[in-house]
Amino acid sequence: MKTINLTESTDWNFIEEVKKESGQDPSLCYQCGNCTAGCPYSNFFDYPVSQVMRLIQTGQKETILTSKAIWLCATCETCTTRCPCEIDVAHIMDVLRIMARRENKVSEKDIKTFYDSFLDSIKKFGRLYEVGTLISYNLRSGHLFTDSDLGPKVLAHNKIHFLPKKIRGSEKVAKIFERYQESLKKHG
Amino acid sequence: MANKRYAYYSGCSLEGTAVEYDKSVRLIFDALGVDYIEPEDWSCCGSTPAHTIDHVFAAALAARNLSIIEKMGLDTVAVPCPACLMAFKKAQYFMEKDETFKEKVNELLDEKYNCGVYAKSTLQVLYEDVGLDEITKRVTHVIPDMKVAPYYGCITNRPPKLAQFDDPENPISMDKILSAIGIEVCDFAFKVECCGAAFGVPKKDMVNRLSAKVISMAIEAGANCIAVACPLCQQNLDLRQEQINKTTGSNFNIPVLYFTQIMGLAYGYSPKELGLDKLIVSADNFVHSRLTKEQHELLKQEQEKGKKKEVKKQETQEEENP
Amino acid sequence: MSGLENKEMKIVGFLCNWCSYGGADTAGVSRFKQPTDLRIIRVPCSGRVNPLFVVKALLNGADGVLVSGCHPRDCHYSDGNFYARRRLEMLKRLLPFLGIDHRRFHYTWVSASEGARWQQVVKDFTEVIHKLGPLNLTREA
Amino acid sequence: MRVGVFICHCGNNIAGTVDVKAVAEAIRKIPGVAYATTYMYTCSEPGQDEIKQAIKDHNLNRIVVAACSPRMHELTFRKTVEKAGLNRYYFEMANIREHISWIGEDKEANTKKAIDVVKMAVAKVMQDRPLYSSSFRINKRVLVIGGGVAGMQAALDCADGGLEVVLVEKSPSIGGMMSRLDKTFPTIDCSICILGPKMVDVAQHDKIKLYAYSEIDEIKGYVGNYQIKIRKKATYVDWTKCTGCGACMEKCPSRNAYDYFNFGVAPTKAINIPFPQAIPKKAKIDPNYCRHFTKGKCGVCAKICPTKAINYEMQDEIVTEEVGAIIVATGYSLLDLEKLPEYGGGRYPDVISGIQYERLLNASGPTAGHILRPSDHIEPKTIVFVSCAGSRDKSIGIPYCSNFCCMYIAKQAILTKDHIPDSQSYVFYMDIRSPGKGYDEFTRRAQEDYGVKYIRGRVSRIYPKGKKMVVKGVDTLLGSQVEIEADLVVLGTAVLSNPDAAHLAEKLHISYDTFGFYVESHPKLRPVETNTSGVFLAGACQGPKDIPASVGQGSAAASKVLALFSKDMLESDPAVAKVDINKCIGCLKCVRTCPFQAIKDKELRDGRIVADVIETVCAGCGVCTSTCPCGAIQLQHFTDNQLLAEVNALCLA
Repeated sequence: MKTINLTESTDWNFIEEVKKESGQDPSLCYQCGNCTAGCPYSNFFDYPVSQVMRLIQTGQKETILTSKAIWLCATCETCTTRCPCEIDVAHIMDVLRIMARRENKVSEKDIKTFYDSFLDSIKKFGRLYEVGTLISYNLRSGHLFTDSDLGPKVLAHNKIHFLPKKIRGSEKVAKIFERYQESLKKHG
Repeated sequence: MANKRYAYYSGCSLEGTAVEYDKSVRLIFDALGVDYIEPEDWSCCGSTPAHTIDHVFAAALAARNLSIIEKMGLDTVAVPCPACLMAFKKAQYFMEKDETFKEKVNELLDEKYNCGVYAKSTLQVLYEDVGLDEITKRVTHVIPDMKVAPYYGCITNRPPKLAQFDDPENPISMDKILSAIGIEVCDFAFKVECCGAAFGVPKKDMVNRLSAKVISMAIEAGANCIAVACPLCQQNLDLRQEQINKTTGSNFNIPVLYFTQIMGLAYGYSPKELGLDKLIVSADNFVHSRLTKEQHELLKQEQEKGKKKEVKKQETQEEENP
Repeated sequence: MSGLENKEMKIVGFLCNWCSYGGADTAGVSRFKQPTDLRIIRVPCSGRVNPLFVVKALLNGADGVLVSGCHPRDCHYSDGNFYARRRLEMLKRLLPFLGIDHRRFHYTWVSASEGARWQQVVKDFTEVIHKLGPLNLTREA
Repeated sequence: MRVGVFICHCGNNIAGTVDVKAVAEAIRKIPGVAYATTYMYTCSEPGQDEIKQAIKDHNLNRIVVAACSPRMHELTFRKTVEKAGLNRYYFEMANIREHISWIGEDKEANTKKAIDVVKMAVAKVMQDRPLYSSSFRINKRVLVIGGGVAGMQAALDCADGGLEVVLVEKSPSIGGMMSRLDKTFPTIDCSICILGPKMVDVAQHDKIKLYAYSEIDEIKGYVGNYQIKIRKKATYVDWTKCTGCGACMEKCPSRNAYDYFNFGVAPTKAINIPFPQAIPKKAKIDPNYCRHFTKGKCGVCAKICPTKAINYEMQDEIVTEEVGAIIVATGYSLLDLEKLPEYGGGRYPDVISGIQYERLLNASGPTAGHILRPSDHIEPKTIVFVSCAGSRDKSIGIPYCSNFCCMYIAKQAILTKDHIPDSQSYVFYMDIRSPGKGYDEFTRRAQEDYGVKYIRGRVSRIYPKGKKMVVKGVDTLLGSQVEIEADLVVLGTAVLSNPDAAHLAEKLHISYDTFGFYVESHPKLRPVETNTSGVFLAGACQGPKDIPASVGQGSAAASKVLALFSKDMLESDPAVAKVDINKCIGCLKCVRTCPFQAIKDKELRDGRIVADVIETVCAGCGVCTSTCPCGAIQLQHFTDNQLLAEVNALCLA
């Protein structure tokens, strides 16, 4: 276990940033652990949710943004629902993911890749094209056979369209993506 | 009911892997006289992935649809998929709360959204707006063997601040609907426990383990079938059931139906109409054991007679041998 | 905080001794920071506040008047605050006839334990008065 | 007019953010102010001497002290000026601490505000008139509301001090929550063994008049002279005849009545005596369950009763008592399990509250002291205790700590091991709060000697799995989720105020906080007094507290009453309404609006009708003064002129 030098490593700006972007006050957390206790993903996290909250309180930016935990959170809202301090924990996790992306620190590449494939599909077609997303994910992630075992089942039950349904307004959706990119450039 | 018109936003999943949810919802809405119209040219709500990019951006993807609905002059959208529902509710919440946020979102849109649309889950529309009385009235069939575990999933009614419907820990709306159509509902403790959600693709093992727990608790509660209200839950529990069996060494074989499909069975629709053929774990046994109300009544009377006879027999026997 | 940097307004507060004055004390003990414009006059009960006091204050140079008593049903004197409510509500409706914006007068209820609520009341009312600006009787009439 | 003004630094409390010297300088310029100075701690003895000296040296006849809140030290300084020979009402306080120095950071703005506020006080003091108290006789009887341990202690101490006591208890027996407890921490004393004799003392004390199963209907009057209406609720049993033999209870056919005493752990009979040591030991019918009332026929108890005490026709009865002081000791209630849906919301029979567990432990409880879980009456082997079940939980509106759960959970865990040696107890906790004497040692003993496993973390969910209850929590020290398959779960449910606390407070004219707990006069220095003179507090009605603290407060409240009653006469507050008969037109609007019926009409010798104030009844609210159309009735010390002087000092400046 390494010693954390709180004098040097506390990133006060980070604490403020999380507070500002999430609209939540991490100092309200008194570390009861209820979020961790209820989190269905605790077993898969490198840092349980309550420790993520603690890491925010102590300004350990690098540790949090490079953690797997923030990406394995599925926003199931159990933590938010049960927090006795009324902190929207799931929303804070969302903000941490955004920050990790922004700073290029995403540890769970597969999940990010999946999300990116998902969003690409929306950008292209306006709606989610499930097969395309899966293929795109498999290609990008290098896990070529993810869920290929499901293929025959899905096919047999005629559950999926092989061709994407492109909506008429797909350019309008693409425009949302473009305008967002522009706004980023504008506001830095 | 007659006056109210809903926008019906089916969402992407209901066009693909969850097409049977879409089919059954439409059938039930028609059967119960819910007036709905699909917004033209709707697009994806943005779902979870968009929220990892930026909240304004995510809200914009959702608000594009809400704005289309607003332009149609409608104020309520019925949403079968909880992920879409939450995307709409979140966009609405932040846009209403924060004027600058709203402006930023509208900057990304062609058509401004003025926050005039309220999103309701299909479950909420049926439970609150249609009501249990109407739901019961339409019943034509009985499925005597079905014991269902109602599985709401994690975000159908959570967090309460956004969902504003039913209890976040022990929801009862689906229980009540299923009871109202004559189905036996099990006391299921894992109603709102997460199944693994959207991580099916990138984190298969994790999802399999979580889903396995949900299924085993349903079986523990005495259920022989699971009712769901979410396409992701359905996919994780049904489509992945064999994966689950492989990963966790279990031996599950329990059908997972959308609650609207079960309603359809009670309303006498054919398995084909309800898309029961899309289920991976077959629910055919329930179709086979299904009886019309009249048949069921006859059967019951016969059974009662049988019982009475037996009782009489016993009584006479007792009288004979005191 | 409005301080001297953006010209203080003249705000008079009539507070009942048992609840609201205590609430203001609680806010002080808890160090709940507030704008500095308000000057407090202690009265035994909000029912002691004669509407004429409010009118006099406004006519004589105050920009706003705040009256605060015990919550209804929690009055130290049984129902003094009910009398207050009736009179003050009437006053609120009459003020426009005197050429005074009715928002310059506000009455509310704050208990002795509600320090945070008192802070909010002061912040909100001070903000309202700052938005309205100094009372100019000829202009508002 | 020679006004003296004393501006207090209060150490740095005021001087830190107010330029007190500048205030003194500005005030000195006001015509009529003969002297103005600052002092480090004006309330200190030398500070008060300074005032007295200045009165003498500068021939001052009015005094203003600008310091803390008058609610803090107005009385102190009134005494000071009185000692220096001035009337005590020739004094005003300007609050420049709570209302200025502590809430504003801008020293310049604060100083300006302080000058204004002192100017207002100077204007007021110049209008002040000398007032003189009169004295009135007091009724030296005391009403104690609530017969729990705090109320009983207060009643016994008052009675032993020679006062007549009227004790009103809303349930059928005195004893309160303590009578339900099995043992008490940290000594493991048997609760009823130490409480029982006290209950008997109350019953047998010739100075205590007990009204059990009674409630306060109405309170009128003021310190020294209260008229109390007490509602004796219908018990349907004539208690003058009932001998407490219990024959009725044995034969009653209605077996499913809710047992309030046992918190519903098991049902009771529709006619019952709550527990063997009950005082008074009398039977009472619960009409919600009694077949005579629900079905219109039965009458078994009436037939069986050897003294013919049953009276189905009984009605509530109102009695009136006159007292001079009131001690409120109404105790607390507990959070309903329904408010905790993640813990089953009361749907699971084997998830119970701490007080219910006390009844399972207790030899006179429904299981005769054998720990048997409610669902199947099997002895549990794995027991999980969850502390803070609802406490410190903002999300359900209970942000405070319930004070004694940590301790009783440790006690219950210890007792569990005594009852079932092969059991294992777990305690989920966030912090162990055990600051009392011998308390921390006690929680350590639970862990060291009794092997109770303490797990630092909150429980997220409880759900059934077969015959077990799965407790899903976290061990934050391990940083890991934990699960325990328990046979029984005990929740340390949050302590709440009584559901009717606010209602009673309104009758008593005392304040209560957001949570319904009564507010004391000062959190440190006047912990059992209220702001209404003559009304005192004891026990958990003021906030969650354990037995020693409640008993301590019971005695403290009693000593306050004894001190109050040590005089035969009380001095009245002269700040009451006064009628100027020359101005009064006899409209008598004031008579109708006075909340205390303190104003009557009076015929003068010339036949004119005017209003007349009964000084001892007037409480000094001033509603009449604002009602009077011609300014004839004036509340002394808060007259129209005095208040307008303050308004003008500020506005016309």
